[in-house]
Order: sequence, then C-alpha cells, then structure tokens
Amino acid sequence: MAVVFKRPHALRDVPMHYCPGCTHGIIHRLIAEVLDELDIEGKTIGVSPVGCTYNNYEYFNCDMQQAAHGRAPAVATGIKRVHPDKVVFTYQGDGDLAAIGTAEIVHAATRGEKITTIFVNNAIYGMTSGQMAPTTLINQVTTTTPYGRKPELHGYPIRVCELLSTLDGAVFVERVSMHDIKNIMNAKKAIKKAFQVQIAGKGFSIVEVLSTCPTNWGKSPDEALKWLKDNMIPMYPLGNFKGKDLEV
Amino acid sequence: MGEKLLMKGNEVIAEAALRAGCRCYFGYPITPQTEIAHYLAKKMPQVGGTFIQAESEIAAINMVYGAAGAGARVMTSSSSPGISLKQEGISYISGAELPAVIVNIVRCGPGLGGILPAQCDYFQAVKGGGHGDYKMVVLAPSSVQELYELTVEAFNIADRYRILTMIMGDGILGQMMETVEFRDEEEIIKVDKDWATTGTEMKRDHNTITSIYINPEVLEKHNQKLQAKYRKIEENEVRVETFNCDGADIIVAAYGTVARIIKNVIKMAEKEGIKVGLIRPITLWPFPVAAFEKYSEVPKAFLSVELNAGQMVEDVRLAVNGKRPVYFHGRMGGMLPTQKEILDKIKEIVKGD
Amino acid sequence: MFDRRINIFTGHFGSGKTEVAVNFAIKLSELSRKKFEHSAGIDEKTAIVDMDIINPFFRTVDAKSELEKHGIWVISSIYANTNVDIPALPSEIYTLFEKKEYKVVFDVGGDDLGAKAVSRFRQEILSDDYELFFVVNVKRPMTDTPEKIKEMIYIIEESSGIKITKLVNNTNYLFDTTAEDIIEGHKMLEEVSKETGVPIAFASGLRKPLEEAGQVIKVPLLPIGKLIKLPWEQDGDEGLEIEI
Amino acid sequence: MAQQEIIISGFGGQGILSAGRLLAYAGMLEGKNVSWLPSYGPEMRGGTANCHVIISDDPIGSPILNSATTLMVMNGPSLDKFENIVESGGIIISDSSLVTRSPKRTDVKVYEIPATQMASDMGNLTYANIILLGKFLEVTGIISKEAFEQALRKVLPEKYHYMIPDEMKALEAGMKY
Repeated sequence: MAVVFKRPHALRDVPMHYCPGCTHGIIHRLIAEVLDELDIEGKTIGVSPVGCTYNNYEYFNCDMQQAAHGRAPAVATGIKRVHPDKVVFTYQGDGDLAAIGTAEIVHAATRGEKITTIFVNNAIYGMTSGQMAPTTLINQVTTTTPYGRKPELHGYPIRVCELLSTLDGAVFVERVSMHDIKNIMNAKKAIKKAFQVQIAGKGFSIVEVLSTCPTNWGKSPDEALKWLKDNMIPMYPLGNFKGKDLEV
Repeated sequence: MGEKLLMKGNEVIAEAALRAGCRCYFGYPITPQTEIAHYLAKKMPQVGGTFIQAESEIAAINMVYGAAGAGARVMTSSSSPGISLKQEGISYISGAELPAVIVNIVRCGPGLGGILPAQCDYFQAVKGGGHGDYKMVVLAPSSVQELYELTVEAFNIADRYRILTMIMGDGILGQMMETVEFRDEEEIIKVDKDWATTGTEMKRDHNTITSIYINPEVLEKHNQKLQAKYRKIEENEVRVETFNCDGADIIVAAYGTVARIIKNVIKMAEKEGIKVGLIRPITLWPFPVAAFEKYSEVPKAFLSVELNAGQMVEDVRLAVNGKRPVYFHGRMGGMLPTQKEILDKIKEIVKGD
Repeated sequence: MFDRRINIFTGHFGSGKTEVAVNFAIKLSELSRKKFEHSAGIDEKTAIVDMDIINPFFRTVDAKSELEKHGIWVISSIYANTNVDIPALPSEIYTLFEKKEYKVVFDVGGDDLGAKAVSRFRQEILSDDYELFFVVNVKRPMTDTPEKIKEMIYIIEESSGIKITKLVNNTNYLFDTTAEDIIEGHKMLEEVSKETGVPIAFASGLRKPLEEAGQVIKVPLLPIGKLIKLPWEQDGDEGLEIEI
Repeated sequence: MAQQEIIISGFGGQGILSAGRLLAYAGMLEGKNVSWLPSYGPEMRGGTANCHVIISDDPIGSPILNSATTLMVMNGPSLDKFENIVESGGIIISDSSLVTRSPKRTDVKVYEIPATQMASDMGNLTYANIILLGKFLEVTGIISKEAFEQALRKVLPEKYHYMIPDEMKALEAGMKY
C-alpha cells in the first residue's frame, strides 16, 4: 500500500499546542521534511525563541536550545562556532527577531554566520495576546494600537528581508507565504535552499514566512489566510531577494 | 613550575583561559579590561579557537550561552556597565545550568561612573544581579599570580558543578604587571557533557537546553536541585586566606586590591604595637563564614575595608553573628584608602573601649 | 434561560464572568441529567470551554475538579494555570460545533481583548443555536453607569463580531454584597435594556442576598457558590457549599 | 636595599610606562619580586603618565605607592606632584632639559641630568628615559647592566633589537653623567 501521509522523522510524535488553524505547525513540518530530505537531523541543532513557539524544542527530534527573547541569533552563533560542521538554525517570530532582537539578527547576518533563520511574520504578537509587532500593518488594530497603527504615532512596518539583503554577510534571503498550497510548496523549497546554503558554507541564510494568527486577528483560519494574501503580501512582496542562483 | 614572566593582569586572565582549554571568547570592549580581548583576538586563531567581538554585551553573553550549551569551555569579560547588560543571559545560563566563566574588572559606578578601581559590584555578583534564585561562584584574586591560578580553577569549578563562575577584579589588578609563573601543563578536569547540543548523530534522543519549566511542581523541583547544588558548593569550594589572625587584636576583612593594602597596614601597625589580622575571602560566594566564626572571639572587633559604601560588611556581620562589633571603612569613586587612614581607623577602634 | 445549545459569557474584566459561567454550566448539567432521567434516550451532555486568552489567573480550570464531578467536560488550554502564558486555544473547540449532543458554555476573557477570541469562531456560532451573555457588575469602575455599560457592550460586539443577546446582573461586592446592591444593579440594567433592546436574562449572586433581592426584582435567579478561589480561600470559606 | 619603590612620571609618549616596565623586567631577571602599576586613567592619552614600580626581596604587599624611595621625573608638573612623597634619604632623578626648576627637598639625593638634550645629541629623543634609568642603576646598584640588556631584549619587539647597542650606550651615558 502506498504511503500517502507520514510524519517526518525529524518531527517528534507529540501533539503541538498551537491554536487550531495556526500555521506554525505547517512551518515546523516543512523544516522537519527538509531535515529528513537532506539527511541532517543527526547533525542539526535548533534554537527556540520566546513567543508562541518558545518550546518547539519539544517538537523537533534534533538537539535544541531555548534562547532568551531576541537572542537566538547570538545563541546560534555560539553553537555554530563550537560546532562548525553542524547545521544550526533559529526559529523566530516578528517580535523576537524584528523588535527586541534586531541587533542580534542584523549582526549575525552581517558577520555572515553560517546559520539559517526561519523568520515567522504574522504581523502581531501572539503570545502576549495581540499587541503591535514591528511588522503590524498600517491601520491594523491590535491591543496596543486600538485605533489602528498610525505612522505618526507608531512608525512604519519593518521589511526584514529588504533590510537584511543589503548586508554582504546575508547570502540567501527569501520571503514566502503560507496562504495556499502552492505557496507552501514554494516555502519548503526556500527553506531547503537556505539549509543547503548553510551546509555549503556560503554565509547567513534567512527565510521569512508570512503567517497567520487566527486567534489574535479574530478571524477564522480561512479568513485569516485570505487576509494574509490581501493585506500582508502587498506590504511584504514575496520572492527571492538574494542568492537565488547560488550553487549549492 | 614552568615559565616565569612579567605580565599584566588582564593578559594573564586571557593566557590562563587558553591554558585551561578555553577556545571560545565573546566580548565587547570596555575599559579597563580590554586587554583580555586584545590578547585573545591575537591568540585564539593561533590555537584554532573562536574570538568574536560581539555587537553588544547582551549578544556576547548569549553567544556564551550557546557555546556553553554546545559543550565548549567558554569565557566572556567586561566591566561593570557591561556586566549589568549581561544579567539577563547570566540568569538564563544559571537556569539552564551551563558552565561558563565571566570576568568583571569592576569600575566605580553607578551609571557610567569611572574606570578607576572599585568593589561596588559585590552585591550584584554575590546576591544576584539577574532575576531568579541563582548563585554564581565569585572568585576575587588579589595578585597577578592568583589571577592565573583562579582563572584556571574557575573553568574547573564551572564544569564540575555546571555553574557560572565569575572572576572579579578591578582596574589595578587588570592593569598592573607582576611576575607570574605558569605550570608546564594544567590539570584540566574532564567532565562528560552528555547533556550538550552536539547533534544526535541519530544515536540518542535529542538534548534540549532550556530554563523553562511549564509545570510549577517541576520548576520547584528544579529550583530545589539548584539550591542543593549551591549547598554542596558552600561545603566544598570556600577559599580564604587568613593572615596574622592568631593572637590578633583586631581582624580586618578585605579582598582583592584592598587586601594588598591591608598587608602593608599590618606591618605599620606592628611597629605601633597593634596586632592586626586579615581575613581575605578569595571566594566571595561561597562566603568563608567558617573563617569568621573561628576568629569571632578576637579581643576587639572586625573591620571591613572595601571600595564601596559597605557591601561585604553585611556578610561579615552575618558571619560574626553579633559576637563582636563589625566596623566599616570604605572609599568610593575610584579613590583608594591610604595605609595611614586605615591605620588611623584601626587605632580609633582599638582605643575605643 | 437554559434552553440554548451554545452559551457564551462575556463581560468587563472582573465582572465575575467565570464564576457565573462555571455555576451556569453546573446548573445546565443538572437540568440535562433530570431531563435524561425523565425522558430516557435524550442524552444531553455539558461542556465548558476556557477561552480566556488574556488572564492567566483565576480561570475555569480552578474549578475543574468540581465541574468534572458534575460530569462536565472541561476544555482549556494545556497552559492554563502553568508557568507559561501562551494563549493557545485548544483544538477541541471545533469538535463542539459538530457534537450537537453537547450543551456548551464558553467562558471568554474580559473586555474587547478577551472577546477577540470569539471572533474566529463567528461563522460556527452564528449558524448554531446560541446566546451571547454580557455579565455586568455595576460596582466595577468601567461599568458603573448606563453609558459606560453601553460603551462596553459596543466594543465587545465590535471585537467578537457577534451581537450581545442577553444581559446578566452580577452586581456584587464579593462577600459583602447586600440585596440592595443587587437591586441597584438590576435598575441600572433595566435602563440599559430599555435603550438597547437587549433583555435581562437573569441575576446572579450569593444565595442569601440574591434571594432577598428576588423578592423585589422579577427575573430568574442563579445563585452561585464561589468556585474560583484565591490560594488562601481553599477551605471553609462562605459560599463553598454549592446549593443550586 | 630590601625594597625599592619607584615612581616614574612625565608626559605620555616620553616612554614613562616602558621605562617602568624595563625596570620591573630587569628586577625580575635579577630574581627579585616586582610589580608595575600604570596610571591607566584618561592621562594615558597625551596628559601626564606615571607608573609605580616595586622591586623587592620580599613578597610585595600593595602595588600602590603612597611614598617612594625613588622619583624619576620628565616634566615640571610631575616634580610638583610627587616631590613631597619621596622618603627622606631617597632619590630624585630629574630630566633638567625639561624640568626647569630644581627640587626644593634637601633631605634627598638629587640628580639633574639634561637627558632629553643628551638624547637629542645622540640622534634619538626616545633614549632620554634610558639615560635617566642609567643614573638609577648606577646610584642604587640593584640591577646589573647585563640584566638590563636582557630586559631590553624581552620588552622590545624583535624588529627593534638592532637599537639595543645604542640604548646600552645611552644607559652608560646616564650612568657616567
């Protein structure tokens, strides 16, 4: 009988805690599939952030370390420098990476640390219940922008891929989305390439994954995916910013 | 002993770390400890190690957290304001029980303060500057030779107990040169770090390093385990120098640079017929309580001399436990007490009965 | 008052929603059991969902063992009352829209912030047999005038995407509540009800003052036992006995 | 002498700190206990620089000097600052090319040497500190010329070792002055 669905080995057989309809579970699965396909689970060390995915070290079968809020790229740097032959990745949300940890991500990228960052951007703080993120869209209502995000009060959304792709140390930069099957397949390709770039020793690689938060957006999973497509993608255009043609 | 050299304190810390097998250093420049970074920037590549000038002290301590979790012998160094920035990481490293070494060449604060010698970070180091019930072993050398010995020892203690160990000095210790004799080979304890993130190689279950415990009962158990470890360290790792204490009229408590000054004061006092003893804590935590208990029948009193407004004196009082008066003399702002002013204070106490 | 399948409790922070919801669920389960005994074959079950994504303390799960004693299915985040403040909603919530044999109580977090969590289930709720209760304690500063109550109703409707269908008078000063307080609350709600057209479903409170007030106000009563406790209130306090 | 306590002071850039390091190193090579403590404050950059050197038969207590047996000064402000802390019977060695006044103390031995002028005549201003050290070696006798030469080899980077013969000439000039 043909196997049509199988849990990737790199994903542990435990229930995940995410809200129904949350795309973190899919992103975890894509990473695990890539670890399986590249056969690198045994030599991979992941770094968990602070945020809704703070304990995704429970979900991956590879070695994992939990980092303080925003510090995952520094922690990953420490690990990678001790084990240059291993594969090191960070998994970070928009508050973690683009607010409190801006210095760490910019400098890990500018040093060209041979690590891979999976950056999940859902334009809101999920863990602390729906506050404004650096990536919150203009006019988007959050618990700390109850009248909508106003540029004159709250500034503008930060485009992480565009920012990091100006750095020479960042060699692979791509933005993907979770809003439909085709894009999910694209996301997997990007994640795989990012890991391959690291393994080839080229430099820092990052994949920004546009993602949803049905609970804090107050939308059904379907509506949330549509909202992502209609509102986030115009602000955060999909595609490769750097390293598309890198030989790996 | 092996090679004898004239070296700066900061250089000796760096050299000792290398000899102790430290191959990872992460730091950010700040006076007066920067020579540690200069030395290691030059030497680390020669021994295949890693030197990173991080973007901030916060990043540096988190690189330490990552490298320690990955099983390496790792060190960072800074001075007071930089150590404040590291406190978040210090708490995480303590919570996750990782071994690492931190050097604090203390400046005089608060705020940006100044670069001259001070001991105003005593509370921060021994009572915890970061959040949570954690302890670090805090070593306070008072000579360049001791900087070498204790830096090597710091790595061994860290590995033995899976704990952070801090070397605490001041600008004088960091900047002064003295002779130092290195051993030909260090005794480096070997610890099996089977908890480290080294990659499973598909041969074992995954290792996870974390300081989060979802279940409050489990978190309490984890804390109890930490506390039990701290009690064990208090039993086994106290280091103290007692000098001239038997038959002394008065005992001075002082550590680091100040203890050096006291040794001169002891000579001056002897000429005036006063016998002064010195208890010099080498471990500030665990504090050498037993040494103070042993001499708590000293005829006159105890005097704590510090480069701050009175910090260690609290631990001296707890150790002496009311059996004798405990006096304090301190200077701040980078000022050092002169031998004469300390002697005057001693004479005032001795006469005061 | 107990005839809807889905019963959602919203309100201002500290209005006593959780107490009301928990006691409501217990009452619901008792009525179901009675119904079951009288007309064999109609197997009605009760479930309560902790949907508070705002407040990590004072939650439905505090009364979990009491609720389970009554045969009520308690659904809450795996993180409720742990050391972690992850507001993750349990996926079982979706099954409740399929398992029509259940009567369901939703205990929603306070204010518009808490009501936000309802919004993602809007379609499922609107196509079901539901009641959206708004619990009011007129002794709380954000709901102590008819104007403020109306404002709160508006922002909760805005946030949840669903109209409030019933008001609940839960006016109290905890154990110092008097019948007069409950009557005062009722009068204010009557005013709100007149202006908004939303009827008052029932009044709730500790049995003694509530029954006394019941002599004056003509609405159904839900006497409540205080089930959500502070650590030092575990035993022997007034209201521990549940007499519904 | 059981313990020599030396303060060397002048402008930054005159080789004040390196003179101290040379003394400490030579002392160590003579089998003594030594310490060297620089002023590491803002003075390091252009202002006055000084260092404390102790050379002792016994273990050294505090490396910080409240008094000195020898003061070596290469500018006027340094003489003003430190003249009074020299112990009675001690030594003041002054670069008279730069220090325009003579020490007022009468209870110490004073050596005034136009070291900067002599170094200039020798074609290299940086020898001035060596010339003054020569006088210190001659007066105290605690360090041999051989130990000093060895210290130069240790302290100077190898690319400057060609200068050592000239430096030794400067040292002798100071000793003889």
